[in-house]
Amino acid sequence: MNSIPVLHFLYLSIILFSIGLFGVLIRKNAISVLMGVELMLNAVNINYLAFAKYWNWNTLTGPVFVVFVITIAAAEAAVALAIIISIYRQMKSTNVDEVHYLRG
Amino acid sequence: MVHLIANLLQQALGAVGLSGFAFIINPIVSAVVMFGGISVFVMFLVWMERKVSAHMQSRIGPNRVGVFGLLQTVADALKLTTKEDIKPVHRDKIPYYIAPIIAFVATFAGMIVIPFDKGVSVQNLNIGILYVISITSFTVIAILSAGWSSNNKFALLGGFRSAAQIVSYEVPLVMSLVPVIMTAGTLNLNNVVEYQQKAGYWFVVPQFIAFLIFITSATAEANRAPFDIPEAESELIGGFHTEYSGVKFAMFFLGEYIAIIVSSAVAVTVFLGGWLPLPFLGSLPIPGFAWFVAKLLFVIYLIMAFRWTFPRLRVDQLMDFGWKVLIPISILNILITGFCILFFGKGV
Amino acid sequence: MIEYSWLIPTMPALAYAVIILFTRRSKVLSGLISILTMAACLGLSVGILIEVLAKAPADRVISISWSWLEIPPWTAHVGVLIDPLSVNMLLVVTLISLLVQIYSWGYMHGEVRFSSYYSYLSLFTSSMLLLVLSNNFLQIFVGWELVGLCSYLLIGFWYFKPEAADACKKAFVVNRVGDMGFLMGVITIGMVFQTFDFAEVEKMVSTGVANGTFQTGFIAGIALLLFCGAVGKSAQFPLHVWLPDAMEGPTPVSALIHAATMVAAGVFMVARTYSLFLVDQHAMTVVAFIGGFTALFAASIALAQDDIKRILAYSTLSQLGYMIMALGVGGYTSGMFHLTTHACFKALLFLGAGSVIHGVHNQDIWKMGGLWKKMGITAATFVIATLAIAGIFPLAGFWSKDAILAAVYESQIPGHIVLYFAAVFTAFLTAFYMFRLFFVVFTGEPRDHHAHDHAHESPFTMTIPLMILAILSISVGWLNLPGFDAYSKFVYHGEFHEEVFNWTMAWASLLVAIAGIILSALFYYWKVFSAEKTAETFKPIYLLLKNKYYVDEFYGWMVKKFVFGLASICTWFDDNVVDDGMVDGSGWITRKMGSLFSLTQTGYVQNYALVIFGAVAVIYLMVSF
Amino acid sequence: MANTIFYLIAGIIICSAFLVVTLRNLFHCALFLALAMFGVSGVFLFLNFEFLAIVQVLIYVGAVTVLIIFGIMLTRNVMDDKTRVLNKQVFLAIIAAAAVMTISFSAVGKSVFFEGDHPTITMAETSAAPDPPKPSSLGQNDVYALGLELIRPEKGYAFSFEFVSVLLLSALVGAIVVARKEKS
Repeated sequence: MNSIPVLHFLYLSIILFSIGLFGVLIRKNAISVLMGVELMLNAVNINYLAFAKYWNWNTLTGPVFVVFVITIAAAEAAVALAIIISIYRQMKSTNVDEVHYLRG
Repeated sequence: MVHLIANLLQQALGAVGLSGFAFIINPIVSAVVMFGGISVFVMFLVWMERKVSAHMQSRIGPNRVGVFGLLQTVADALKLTTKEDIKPVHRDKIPYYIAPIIAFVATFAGMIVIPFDKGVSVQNLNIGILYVISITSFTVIAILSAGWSSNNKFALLGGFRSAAQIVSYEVPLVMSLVPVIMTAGTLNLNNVVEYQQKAGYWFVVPQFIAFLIFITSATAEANRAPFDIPEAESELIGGFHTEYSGVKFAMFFLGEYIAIIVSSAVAVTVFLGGWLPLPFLGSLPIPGFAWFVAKLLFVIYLIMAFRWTFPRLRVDQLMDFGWKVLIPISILNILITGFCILFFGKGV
Repeated sequence: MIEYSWLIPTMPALAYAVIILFTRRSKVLSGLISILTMAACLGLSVGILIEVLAKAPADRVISISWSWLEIPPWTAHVGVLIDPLSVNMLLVVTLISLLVQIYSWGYMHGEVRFSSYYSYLSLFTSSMLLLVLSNNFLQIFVGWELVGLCSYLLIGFWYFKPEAADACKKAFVVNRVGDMGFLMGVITIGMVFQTFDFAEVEKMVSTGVANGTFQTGFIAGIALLLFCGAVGKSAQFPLHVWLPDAMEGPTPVSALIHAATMVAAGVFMVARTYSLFLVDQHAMTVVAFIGGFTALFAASIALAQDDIKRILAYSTLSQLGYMIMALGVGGYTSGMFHLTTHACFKALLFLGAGSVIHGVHNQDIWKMGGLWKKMGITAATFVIATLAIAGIFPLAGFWSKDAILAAVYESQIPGHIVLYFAAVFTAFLTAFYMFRLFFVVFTGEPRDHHAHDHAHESPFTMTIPLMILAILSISVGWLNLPGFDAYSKFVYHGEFHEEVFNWTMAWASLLVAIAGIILSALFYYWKVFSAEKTAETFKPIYLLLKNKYYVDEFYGWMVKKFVFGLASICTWFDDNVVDDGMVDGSGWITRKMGSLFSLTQTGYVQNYALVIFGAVAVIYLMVSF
Repeated sequence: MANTIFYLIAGIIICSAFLVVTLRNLFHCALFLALAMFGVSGVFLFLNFEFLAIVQVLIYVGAVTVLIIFGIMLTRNVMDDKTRVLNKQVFLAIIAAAAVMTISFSAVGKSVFFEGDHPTITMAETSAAPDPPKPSSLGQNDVYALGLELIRPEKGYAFSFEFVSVLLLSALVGAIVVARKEKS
């Protein structure tokens, strides 16, 4: 058994989340943005499990939600990549800032 | 013997004041022992493959180096390690070097949960089956890296095909295991074998369709004939490892054989009763380990025989076969097994 | 039987649905379904009558309710109210309806939309029965509007004739005017009493008036609003104009809807809400005078009409006026009794007229004549009905009309003597114009030989209902023979009190009627006087009557002057203020705001994400400091 | 000493995550993403959720990363050109990400965990407790318990589970529909 404080898991989660957010905000390529989103989701999963472990022994809510997050992340990645490939076929580009049909 | 060496090393560590790291000694020793054993076994398998193919083609096969040509593989291995390492100039360095390592390590790591005899495995994981499946899925990344970083269109195409094939056939592979997991109620490979012992039958009997699907998918996963399109020499030179030579090629080669061993070992454990003796022969004084190896060799022989029995499939046929035949059948199998468990209890 | 009374309106509704949805292709099947359903309804009604008669007079009111929808503080119910009044109406409606449907089998023979016709008849009967059985104002309004719809559908049944299309629109629009008042009355009742139930409203009114919660004038106002509906539906002056035009519909429809049942709905509704009217004498006076005026007014118009169905239509107006007048002077029983007898003989008159039209394919009485020999049954039944409406002893009309005259004479309302003489004069006119019609159509020489040669007696599906109705026209009045008084003891409002039959008055009215008949015979049978010359002599009056007092023309002028003027003002307001100012203005504002806000829509997803997370940071700072 | 390994893994995760968002070569980014995911599964192991750790490897490394690599390779010709890989809002993004990180740290710092007086703050304290509130559902049979929790009809996540199944199916169909080529 180890004696890592729960705070350190939370710190790891926060840093990972911020890095993911940073990636989402700065990258031009849509696939990079998707990778940033995946990092953020992983940070969330760490949080869920850390709290499930340290805080709430009696329910399995945390792990259950991690299962859901992983499932939905997989679905999201599939759909997102399908969309990206479809956009690439249309515009020969996967840069997010070149796809702005919705500009006001 | 493993424990003896491990104990010695742990004491040595304690003597130099690093007893905190003692918990990593056991795995390292196990890994070293495993690596040695597996390497020798692979060399034997390469010889065996050549002999099997020669037999099926009415040839003699290797017969010059050593008795029955047994040392032929040793000679080949020596040749590989001493060859000049040819590297493409415009390669992508990091993936190029990492790929063979991942390919080898990922498959090798799958070995650690295989129970060779009752209670004899490096790690007795509760989720052993899942572990094997997930750890071997790393090979996809290795193959893609290799194909990508070689900066060679044949390598890239081979990598693509291979990755698509592995990802596709992983689905029926997992699904063919699900009925067994449902029936046995465990993901632990040891417990699966114990369940078969208790139940008095091997899973190959009620789940013969699942066994066939598993063997087929495992063959495809290992990129072996008749599913060897990614490496089809006559079409794509050597596939994703075209640009590899020397030790790096050896690692790919080793990885592929280990993949066959792991798949066959899982098949033996799950479907063929693992270390259990053959029916009516339980009273013979043969250790479980021997039974396991015998069954393993039988399954490997089956896979090798496939290679010289079936013609190679086309890419679209391959994908169709995976998605439109194997997956529906395995889903149906899961459904039927579920109904059986529901209506007749667990004793299916 | 009473517990199955909800089936009575339901079965024809189902028949309607079945015909419209499934059996429309088969004429025979559709007609049979409709007729058999109606026969079942009649049987059920008779059963209910027997059951009600078996009870003591105090227990004869049975109300069953089911909750329909709840909008606090109101709860709308659907229910049935079985009491002597509704049982009376049930019998009238189901019986006439059944006879008319049998008659229609022959009359509508060869009609392409035969099945639709029967489905409409079923729907009408269902709605009428819903109205009759209703125990609350909401349900009666629903039935009220549904019969209006059916009337519209059936008047316009031959929609390809422009007159029919115009007539059905006219009926619909004129009825809306009256229904507006009715709806306002119903809403007022809902708001004031928080309930729509007849019995509860009645109780609240009586206690409220007794302890001074409600002023009598207020209740009278509500009653008059409701009466507006009756004016529209029962075609009283000034909303009478739709009924004569409604004769464009098939003749059996005129008999059923525009003579016997639907137009009587107004009378029925007044009777149903009688306690509201009784509260204030002024309301009663208004009702009585409108009824009396309509009776005289319509009878005078009928003198100068040439169309057989229009004469009967004005006669209907006149008789409805009688009923309304009877209710207005407090003759509840006599009014309802006249409704019942009138339903029989007026249906008979219309069906007889239908038979004649079926024979000669014409509606102008001056193209008929001498049909007695050709159409024996029709003529015989027609003369019975004519005698009945003229009030000849001992036919049905004699007893009911005399009951009304007696009620008017003995009533307490101001000016009742005037009303009495108007009513007597109307009786005289009625006898005159009805026999004018009879003599012109059935006696004398044929005027149009082509039509005459073609004329033939109608098939038995048409003559059998005629004969049944003829028997009823003779005998229904005997229900109220002096001393027997079966009807008076059954249908009454409040406390039952014996009415002494006034023989003097009866003889007087009989004399008047006979005088009318003799005068008519002098003109049109013996031809002692010439009708043409008389018309020439009193030309202005004749033209006035011929053109129905120019009421339609007056309405047309009114609409042109005032409604169109108001409409043009509204159009100007709509064009300049609403369109240019408000609509375009709000569009302009929206567009400008949109172009302002669209600056934030950069189209770059990452901008949005940046703003979201920046906002999270800002909100956190705001919350924590 | 196990702690050392945790901090080593955490360092690997953070470094590779940073490389994922900053490297120019998308393929390298994907490889480091796989490494980061693998590290996260190691963190799961530290939290004793073996099953989820394996699932993490299976889904993220075996499926999602492979998918992303496929995506990269299918759209590759925009990757090696000399255009900027970062967009124009880098400066603002740095501020926003730093702000989010700072406020998260400060929020955690204000929470009860920072006080260190909660009985379940560290695992060591939990195991040192006389009767740890560790239910039998975790540990030996955590897969079984998790499965039960997912499909238990009363107060479980059965509906969400079915809903996620439908979501997966629709994502499958949707992805195929979106990505397939129009038949010419």
